[in-house]
Order: sequence, then C-alpha cells, then structure tokens
Amino acid sequence: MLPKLFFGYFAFAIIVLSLLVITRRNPVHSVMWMLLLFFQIASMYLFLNAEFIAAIQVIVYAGAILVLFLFVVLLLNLREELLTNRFISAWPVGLVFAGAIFAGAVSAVAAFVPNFSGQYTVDVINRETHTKALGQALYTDFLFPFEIASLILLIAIIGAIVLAKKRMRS
Amino acid sequence: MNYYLLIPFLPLAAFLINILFGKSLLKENAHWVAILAVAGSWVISVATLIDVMGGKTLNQDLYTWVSSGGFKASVGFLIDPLTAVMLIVVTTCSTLIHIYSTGYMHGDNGYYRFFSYLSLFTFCMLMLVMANNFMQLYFGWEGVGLCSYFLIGYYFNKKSASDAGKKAFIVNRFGDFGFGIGIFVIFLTFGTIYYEPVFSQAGAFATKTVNFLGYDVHLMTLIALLLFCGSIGKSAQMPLHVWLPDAMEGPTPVSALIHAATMVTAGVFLVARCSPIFSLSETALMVVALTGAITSLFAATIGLVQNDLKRIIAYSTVSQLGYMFLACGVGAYTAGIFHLYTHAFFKALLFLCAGSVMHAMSGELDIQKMGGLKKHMPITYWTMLIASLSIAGVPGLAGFFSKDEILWMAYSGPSPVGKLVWLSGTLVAFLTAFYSFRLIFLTFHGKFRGTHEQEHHLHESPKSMTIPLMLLCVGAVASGWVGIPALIGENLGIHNYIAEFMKPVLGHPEGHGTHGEEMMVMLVSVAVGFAGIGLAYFMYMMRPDLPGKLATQFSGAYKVLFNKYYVDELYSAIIVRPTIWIARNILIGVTDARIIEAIVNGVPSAIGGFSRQLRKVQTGFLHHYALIMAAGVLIVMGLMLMRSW
Amino acid sequence: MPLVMPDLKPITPEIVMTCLALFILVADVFIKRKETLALLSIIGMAAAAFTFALPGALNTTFGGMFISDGYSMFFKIVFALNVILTILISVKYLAVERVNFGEYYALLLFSTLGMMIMASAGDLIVLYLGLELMALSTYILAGFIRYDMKSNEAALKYFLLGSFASAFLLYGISLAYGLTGTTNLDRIAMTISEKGLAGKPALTLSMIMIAVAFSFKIAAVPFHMWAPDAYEGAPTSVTAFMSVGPKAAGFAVIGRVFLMAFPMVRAEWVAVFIPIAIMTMAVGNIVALSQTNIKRMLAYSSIAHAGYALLGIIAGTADGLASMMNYMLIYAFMNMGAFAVIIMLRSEGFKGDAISDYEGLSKTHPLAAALMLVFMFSLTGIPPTAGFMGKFYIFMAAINAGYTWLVIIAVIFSAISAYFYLRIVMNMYMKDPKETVTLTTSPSMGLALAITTVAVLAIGVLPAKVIYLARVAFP
Amino acid sequence: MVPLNWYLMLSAAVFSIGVFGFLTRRNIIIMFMSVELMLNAVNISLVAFSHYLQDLRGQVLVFFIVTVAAAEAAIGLAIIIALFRNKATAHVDDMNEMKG
Repeated sequence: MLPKLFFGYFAFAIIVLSLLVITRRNPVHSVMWMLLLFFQIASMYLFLNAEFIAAIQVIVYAGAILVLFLFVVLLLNLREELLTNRFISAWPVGLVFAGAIFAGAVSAVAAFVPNFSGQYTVDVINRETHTKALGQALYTDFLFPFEIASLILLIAIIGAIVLAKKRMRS
Repeated sequence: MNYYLLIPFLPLAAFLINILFGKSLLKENAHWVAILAVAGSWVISVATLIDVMGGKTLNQDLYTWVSSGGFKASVGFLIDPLTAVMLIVVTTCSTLIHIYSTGYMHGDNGYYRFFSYLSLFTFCMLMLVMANNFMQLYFGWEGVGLCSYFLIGYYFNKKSASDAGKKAFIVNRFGDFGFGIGIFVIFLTFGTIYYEPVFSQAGAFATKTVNFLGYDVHLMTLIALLLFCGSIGKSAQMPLHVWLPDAMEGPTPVSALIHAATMVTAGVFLVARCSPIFSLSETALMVVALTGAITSLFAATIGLVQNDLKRIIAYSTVSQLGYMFLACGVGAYTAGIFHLYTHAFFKALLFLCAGSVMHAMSGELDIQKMGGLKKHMPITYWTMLIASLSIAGVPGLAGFFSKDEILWMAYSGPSPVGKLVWLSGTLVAFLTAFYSFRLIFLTFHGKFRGTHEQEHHLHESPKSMTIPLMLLCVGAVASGWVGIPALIGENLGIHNYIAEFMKPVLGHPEGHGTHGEEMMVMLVSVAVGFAGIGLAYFMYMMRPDLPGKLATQFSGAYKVLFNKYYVDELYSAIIVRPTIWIARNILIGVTDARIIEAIVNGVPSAIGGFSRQLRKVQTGFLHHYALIMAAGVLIVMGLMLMRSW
Repeated sequence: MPLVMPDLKPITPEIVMTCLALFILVADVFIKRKETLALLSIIGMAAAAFTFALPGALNTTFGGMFISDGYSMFFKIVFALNVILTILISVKYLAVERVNFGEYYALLLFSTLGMMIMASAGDLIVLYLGLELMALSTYILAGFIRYDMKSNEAALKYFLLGSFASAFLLYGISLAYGLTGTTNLDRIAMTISEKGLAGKPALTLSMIMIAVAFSFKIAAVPFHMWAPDAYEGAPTSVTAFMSVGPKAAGFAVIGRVFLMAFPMVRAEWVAVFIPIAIMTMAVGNIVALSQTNIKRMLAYSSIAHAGYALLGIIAGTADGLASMMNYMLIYAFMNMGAFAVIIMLRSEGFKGDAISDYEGLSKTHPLAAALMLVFMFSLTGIPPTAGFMGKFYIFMAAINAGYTWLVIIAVIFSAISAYFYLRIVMNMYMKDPKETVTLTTSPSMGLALAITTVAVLAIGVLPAKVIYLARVAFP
Repeated sequence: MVPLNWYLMLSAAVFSIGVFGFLTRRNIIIMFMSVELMLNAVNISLVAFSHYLQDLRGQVLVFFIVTVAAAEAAIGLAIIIALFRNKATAHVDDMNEMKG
C-alpha cells in the first residue's frame, strides 16, 4: 500500500507540475515549475532504485539545462510577453490531438506486464551500488555509444559558438 | 570477344572523337576520322559476309544491361544471313556517302558536326540491324530516328528545315508508340525479348487469342500489327508517309543515306526479321501487302506531277518501300530484302546525282527551270541515267531482277491478295518508269530554262563527289546479279544465290506457276517499263507542249496529284489545327507555361490548380506543421486500430 | 569486470573520420585560407573511404552494436560521395555568402560520421546517438548564415520539429526495450518470435513511433512539413547536403530496423508505409508544380523521390532493398548536380534561386543549361539518364513483389513530375534571358559537375555494375 | 508493489502534456521545454522498465538521453539567440517568411 501511496503522490505532483509548466503565461514561472518538476522526477527515480540517474537529473537537467533556459528567457521582453496570447488560436485541436495520442498510448500499455528479468536485481544493485554498476556498464558494454555521446557534446559546443557568436569574421 | 563487334563501335568511336575534338582540333579534317571508321566497318562487314556464306552465325551477349526479376536485356549481337546483307547495304552506302559528303559539305561551318551525326547515325543503324533482342532493336530504332531529326533540321536556322525535323519526329512517335506496345506484348507473352526464344516459341502461340476490349483477338496478329505500326512510321507508309518528302530539307547526302538507302528501310527489315511472327498471321500479312501496294501506287501517282527534284525521288522512295512491304506481305521476305538491297544502290545514286545537280545549280531544285544539263555534267548524267534505267526495270540492271522477283512472287504466291497486288505493282512499274524519265528528260535534255547566271555557273562536280557516283553506279547495275531468277539462270548454270543464302532465315516460298506464266509476268513488267520510258520521251521530248495541255484539261486530277492528295492539308485540318486551337483558346488563357500544356492538354492545369490549393497547407506556421505531424501519428495509429488493435 | 579491447578494424573508417573532423577543427585556428581546409577534408575523406576496403573491415564489433556489412558499406559510399561533392560545391559559395568559416567543414564531417554510425547501427541506442549526431550538426549547418533571417528560420523550424520527432523515436525505443528487455536489433527480432510478441499493442505502438521518426528524417508525408522551409532557408550547399545525406541515412536505418528487428510484424509496417508512400509521392509531385523558388521545388521533388524509394522498402525483397540503395546513390548524383548548378547562379548581390532566373540560360550560359538539362531529365526519369534506371529498378522490384497497383500510382505521379522538371528546361531553352546572370565558377565546382554529369550518364547507360554492387551488398 | 503499467501510464500522460504544449504554445522557449517534458516522460518509462526488468540498459539509455538533451538545449538556445539578433521575437507565429 505504501509504495502505491508514494506513487500516487509522485504521479499527481508530476502531472500537475507538467501542466503548470506548459500553461504559465510568464516563461520564468514555467522554468521555475519545471525545476520543481525535475526534483519530483528525481525523487521518483530514487524510489525506483536509480540513484545515479536521480543525481544526473538534478545536476544536468536542473542544474545546467534549466539554467540555460533561464538565461535565454531573461533575454525576452517579459512585459510584452505577459500581454500576448499564450496559445495559438487553434489550441483545441492541439488538445484533441494530445488527448488522442494519450488515449492511444494508454490503451497500448494498459495491459503491459514485464516478461523478462535480467541480472540486476535490487539486491545486486544495492550490493554493488548503483553508480558502480552503471559505470561498469557504461565503460564496457556501452563504450561505443559513450564515445559517440562525447562527440555530440563537442558538436553542441561548436554549434553554440558558431551560432551565437556576435561578430562576423569574414 | 569477336572482331564483328568492331562494326558498330568504330563509328561510335568516330562520333565521340568528332563531337569532343571536332570543333577545336579537327575542323576541316573531321571527315578523316569518320571515313576511316566507316570504311573499317565496311571491310569487317565484307569479312563477316564471307564468314556467314561459309555457314557461320553468331548470337552473343556482350553486356548485360538490365537484369531484374524475369526481365533481362543486354547489348547483344546476332549475325546471320539477314544481318550480313543489311551490314553490306548499310556500310557500303554509308562509306560512299561519307566520301561524297566531303565534297558536298565542303566549307560548311558545321562540318565536324555533320560528320559526327553521320557517324552516330551509322552506329545506331548498325546496332539496329545487329541486335539480338527487341530492346536493342528499339534503341537503334529510336537512335536513328533521333539522328534523322538532327540531320533534317541540320540547317536549323532555316524555318522549313526545323519544321520538317519536328514533323518527322512527331509523325514517327505515332508509329513508335505501337511498336513499343508491341515489344511489351511480346515480353508479356513470351517472358523474354530475345529473338531466338521468341521466334522458336512463336509457333506454340499460333492459335492463341487474347480478349481485348471484349473482342477475341488473335495474339500473333496483334503483335504483328503493333510491330508493323513502327514500320509504317519509320518506312513512311500510308498514312504516316507525310514526313518523308518534307525530310528532303536536310542536306542531300542525308537524304541519300537516311531517307533512301538505310533508315527508312528499317521497317522492312523489322518485318523480315519478325517473319516467324508475321507468317503466323494471315491477316497481318494481308495488311502488310495491301498497305505496301496502296502506298506504292499512291506515292507513284504523286511523283508524276511534282517539280521538285528531290521530292520526286522522295515519293519514288515511298513508292519503292511500298513495293518491299508488298513483297513481305505476300510472304516473299527474301524478295523484299533483295529489293531493299538493290534499291539502296540505285536510290542512293539518284539522290547523290540530284545533289550533284543541286551543286551545279546553286541549290535550285525546280526541274522546270533546268534542262540540257547533259553536256555540262556528263558523269552525273550518265550515272543518273543508269540509275533511272535500273529503277525502271530495264532487263539486266539491278532493279529489274528484284522487281521481277517481287512481281512473280505476288503473282504466284499463296497470298489471297496476290493477284491484286501484282496488278497494282505492275501499274506502279509503269508509273515509276514514266516519272523517272520525266525527271531525266526535263533535267538533262532540251534547252536550259534557268537564269543566265545559273547557266554560266554550270559545272561538273568535284572528284570526291563523282567517284562515289561511279561506284554506286556499279552497284546499281550489278547488285541484282546475285538474284537471277531460275527462268533465266537455269540454262546458264547460275543460281538465285540470294534466295539460297537467305533461305535459313527467311524461308523461300515456292511459286505455283508455270514457266510460261513466269515468262509472261517478266515480259509484262519489262513491257510496262519501256512503255513508261517511251511515254515520257513522247511527252517531254517530242511534244513538250503536251504536259501543260493535259494539266489544264485534267486540271482537277492534276491539282489533286500536285497537292499530294491533300493529305497534309487533311492532317492539318483534323489533327494539327484543332490541337493548336485548343492550345490557344483554352490552355494559354489558364496558365502561362505554353508548350507543355499544348502537348498534354487540360490535365496539368487542373492539377496545377489543385497544387496551388494544396500548397496553402504549407502555411509557414510552425504549429501547423506540428499539428499535421501529430495528425499523421494519429492517422497511422488509426490505421493500425483498424487492423484489429 | 575486465575491459576487453573490442575489434577496431570494422570501425576504422569512423575512427579516421573522427580524427579528420577534429584535425580540421584544430587546423581551422592556424589556417587562414579556408580552401585549404576543404582540400584537407576531401583528402581525409578519401582516405577514410579507402579504409572501407581494408581486410577485416566487414565484421560485427562492440558486442553487436556496430555492424559493418555490405549494406552499411554501400551507404557509407553514398555518404562519402555526398560529403565530398558538398565540399566541392561549397568552397566558392561560402565566400559569396560571407560565412567562410572552418567549422563548416568539421560539422559536415561530423554529420557524415553520424550517418555512417546510423548505417552501421546494430543497436537502438547507437542508432539514436548516431541520428542525433547527424541531426544536431545539420541543424547548425542549416542556420549557418546567421545574419540571414531565412537561415535562422530554417534552422529553428528544422530543429524544433526534429527534436519533436526524436521524442517520438525515443518513446518507440523505450517501448521496444520494455517489451523485449534489449535494444539490440537482432535480439529484439529473436525475442519477438520466441515470446510471440507480434501483434501486441505495445509493440505496434513502438513500431509506429519509430516509423514516424524515420519518416520525418526521410521527409515522408505527412512528416515532411519541415523540409520545404528548411531547404529553402538553409545555405544552398547545405540544402544539397541534407537533401541527400540524412535521407539516405534514414533509408539505411529503415531498411535495417524494419527488416532486422521487425520482420515478424512485416504486414503491419507495410500497412503503415504504403499510405505514407502514396501520400509522399502525391504531395511531393503535386505541390512542386506551383513553386516559384527552385530550392523549394527541389525540396518537394526530394519529398517525392523519398516516396519512390519507399516502394523498395515496401517490396521488402532483396531486389527491393538493392533497388532502394541504388536509388539513393543515383539520387545523390543527380540532386547534387542540380544543386551545383543552382549554386553557380548565386553571385554577389544576386540570389539566383527563382525559377524565372533560369529564363534563357541556354543563350547566356549554354554549358550550364545543358548540364541542368541532364539533371532535370534524370530527376524526371528520362532515359538514358541514371534517374530512369533508378526508377526502373524500384518499379520492377515492386512489381515482382506483387505491388503492381502501387507502381501504377507511382508512374502516374512520376509523369506529373515531368511537368515541373521540364518547366525549368523550357525556361532555359525557350525563353529569352531577362537579366544578365553571371556564373560563380571555380575549379572545384567544375570537378563536382564533371563527376555528377559523368555518373548520371554512365549509370544511365551502363547500370548493371551499380545494381550488381547494391545487390551483392545486401546480405 | 506498484504495477509497471502505472508508470507507463504516468509516462504517457506526461508525454501527451508535452505534445499538447508543443502543439499549442506560441513561445518558442516553452515549446522547447515541452519537448524536454516529452523526453522526461520517456526517461520515466525507461527507468521504470529498467527497474522492473532488472536490467541496466534502460538507465544507460536515460544517461545518453540526458546528454543529448543537454546538447540539444545548447544548440536550440543558440539558434534562438541568433534569431533574436535578427528579429526580436519569441513567438513562432511571427516567423513565416517561408511558406507554400
């Protein structure tokens, strides 16, 4: 019962916060609600026995990505922003589409039961610690994707510099 | 690999060299490459003929071009007696005409271009005759058509020339459309487009019918007639003959090579090549025979009254091509090919002589303004006279043997329309002799009727032109000697070599007539030939006032003939003008792009309107893009839902 | 857990590419003449392509995550050609657009590296990362002329819709993982057949989501909406690059994923792709009719060509896949050629991307017009050009697989396409020039045009060798 | 024990909210945040799968998704900044210079 209660709380909080994120008129508020949302999600990851992912969620998402968003949001003319429409005029269509996708997705996963079990049981992870287990996987089995990810980050640096640089060289 | 394969590729190499380096490097020497290449081909062709006479044949794929599923097409060569004869015809005429062109085209600023087209044409024609499958045949077929289009429009800044080029191109499309479908039906029926399996299996389909729009159509008739559509277009038979006389806008060597000796005979070659299919369908053969007979009669009557030197010969070509089809239609394919072969020599000769006359007359073509040229250009006169004697069927010359063979086969053959076409053929023989000598008398005899300036300028053509004339003249005289009929040859111990040679490929139907009948047919044809010559002599030498009187007396008939039965006008009224009217009045008002709409009317503008509506969906508005993507996801999900979720 | 050194031979081309891209990035700081970077990139790229042929190059490594086989090799050749041709046509153009930065070449190489990883991916994780590597580089390239509003807008639209689509891809991947407990394509297929998962709604949803994301990459209708705007706004050389590369990469992964991981549910994904293919051909060809900007017209044309190539996937046979691969190669040549001509028309102060700019080109620049004619004929599919052979093989494969009706539809739309391609030809040959167009030419441009023209004509006349390559490349 | 499909439904809900936000918000930055929301939805289901299947693969994928999200954010925001310089707007519907 207790786990279900916890889940109920997280589910409620996550859904409400998500809705707040996408409905606030002031983008700064949206970012702030999103920050809170990320903390909730991180807590839920802890609940799912994934401490390292929870840590990343806080460090990278909340600590880095959202800060970036905040910087850019602050470039906006907030006063003007608060006076304009939040949604496009055809927003009900968007609502119907999103609702239909939700219905489709839910009906597809409603009867989902896990039919596979691997070696990383809760005990194993607890024994080895999550960070170590994940780290080992990353540096052995997933070495190749790990290297690609490093290139993606390099691209991001180049891209940010190329696109956001102020002066023209040639 | 085999040295035969060099035959088509030498001209191809010459084409590439000329087109790449002709303008910058070769310039006035462009002809050397082309002539060497085609002469090389000729030498190999002769060697090939000797090999084939020794019983050798070849059927070899060189390069697999397409292989997909059950469909295979390749560059492949078939060498058999029919190919060997065609090779000789093509390379001999081509070589001589190349040499002639060095004189005729001298000083033209597109000299290298002219020779590169000629080489390309020769390549395509050789690919056509050497093919071992229908795909390559079609390639060669379209290739020669394209070269013909280029060469007719060679003087492209002359409007009539580019119009004639277009006309040839469009008229040929009608025929090729049927031809293309025919090849497709062959593939559907036999599952292959190679000659060998198609012809060997054709017999098994002899009685098969297919349901077409509710009618049961005999399959072999259908295929044969579709293929024949192509022949009608390419060989300028009724009702698609209109392009050939106009094609005379091209340089004269082109008329001689393409529009007399080689390309236009491709239709006859096609029928002969597909004789295993045609022979299975009596209907198709009858259509071929009657088309040939009607065309030959029709074109010969037009030829009687024309005044344009080259056009007379052009109508004569149409008429003689009809003769060849007539032969094929009565089952005498060998006779058809024999006539093709002799005709190539004397008709090419006639054209080249006409070119020589034009050369002397500074481009003048109206025979009413000539006369008495005999003393100024003796070589041209004598060679042209011999060619005319040959075409008129004077005994001993090439035309006599092949024409006689056709008439005898028509008379004695099993064809139900044999006697009828014999009669018309005999009539045509008379007309042919008449108009050929009308041409000779008006051009070379009597008094000069042109301007004083022209008279002063009259001269014999240079050596490079007269030597090919003399060489072709040999062919016009002697080429028939390989087919001396049994009636004459028996006593002298001479066989009908060509009939024996072609027998493995084309068969040789036996006539059902007596020697007496054969003699009668021969004598009649000789008699009408002389009668034609005599009448021409009477009308144009003894009573030069008579033609004019006749023309006024029978002015109705004269006008009909002079205007070529108004066929061009008819087409203009029922096809060209309505199309242009629709294009002008309906399409151009709606859209701005003119040419394409004029070709495919109506539909594009409807689609265009739809397009303009549809492009409004692309609003430039990112949300709409996202919404459409989401809608796409939902559509796909809905589709899956319908397939039982 | 001991660290075992993986077999690096199959991945040598990618390693060389990475080093090359990093080297270009560093060299950019020291080298003032950016043309030198272009030259170095091409030389390096050629070296990378050379390593395709090293012994041991065809193998699977990293525990099945990286598959180097004939199939991926063929696509890598297409990518290598694509990037080399793009660099060749870029050199002068970047100077004209005043964005002559060295990062451009590095980004092109990284994007190509992403495509190569996609083509070789044996695992959904690797596939996703390769896709992102390619996509992120391409977003930056699309916005490379950063003072130009159109370029910004193109980058933004492409970027936002692209990340939207990759969210769908991830959702699909997560479901596939949840169902099978693995992300390895082979093992997914195995688990599906072992556990009888075919037909489960979650699997179907997963497949739909993955199909949607890949359809986005190949710009198939209705996931194509980004393409016209992104193609029009992006620098022309980048448009050329992304109309071939990401599309070919998309087809590579569609072929790989759907035939390797989802063969058990073939009927289902075929039912998804058939309507997509029809809509793609219809919208691409019809909307292209009323375009006035040639880059936009080629964007719709590129959409339409994706529709034809999808027929090869739908056919699903070895012939079908080979014809699709073949089509990508041919498309690379003919499309690159067309874009090369478009880039030549761009000069200082003259955009040269309106269809009306081509009026009378045959009179002012006959050679450029003749080349454009060849490419337009090829795109239309008129023999004896490569485009004809490409279509011919695709249609033949689809007919042999029993989709005759689909081929009839394709032929009809292909006939419609003649109208807008030949409109360019008509403009060039039958109208009089309005203003004087100056061509921006360079030796590298000439080389690119020579390569593409010769290839288009050579494949058109002698196609058997290429189709043979594609046919044996398919396992 | 919470059943796995509860997590999946939560994930579907967050995903759909993200879709809704992307489809309807005019502000570019919030549209972009909606995409981040969709990615988080995927992460939730991946971590849940990983936990219930007793396999680390899902979490490894989450790790990579977070990496890519960071890279995407950097590039996306750089594009937005470049846009601001040319046209001071954060609204997507102000940008339809190219259409048709």
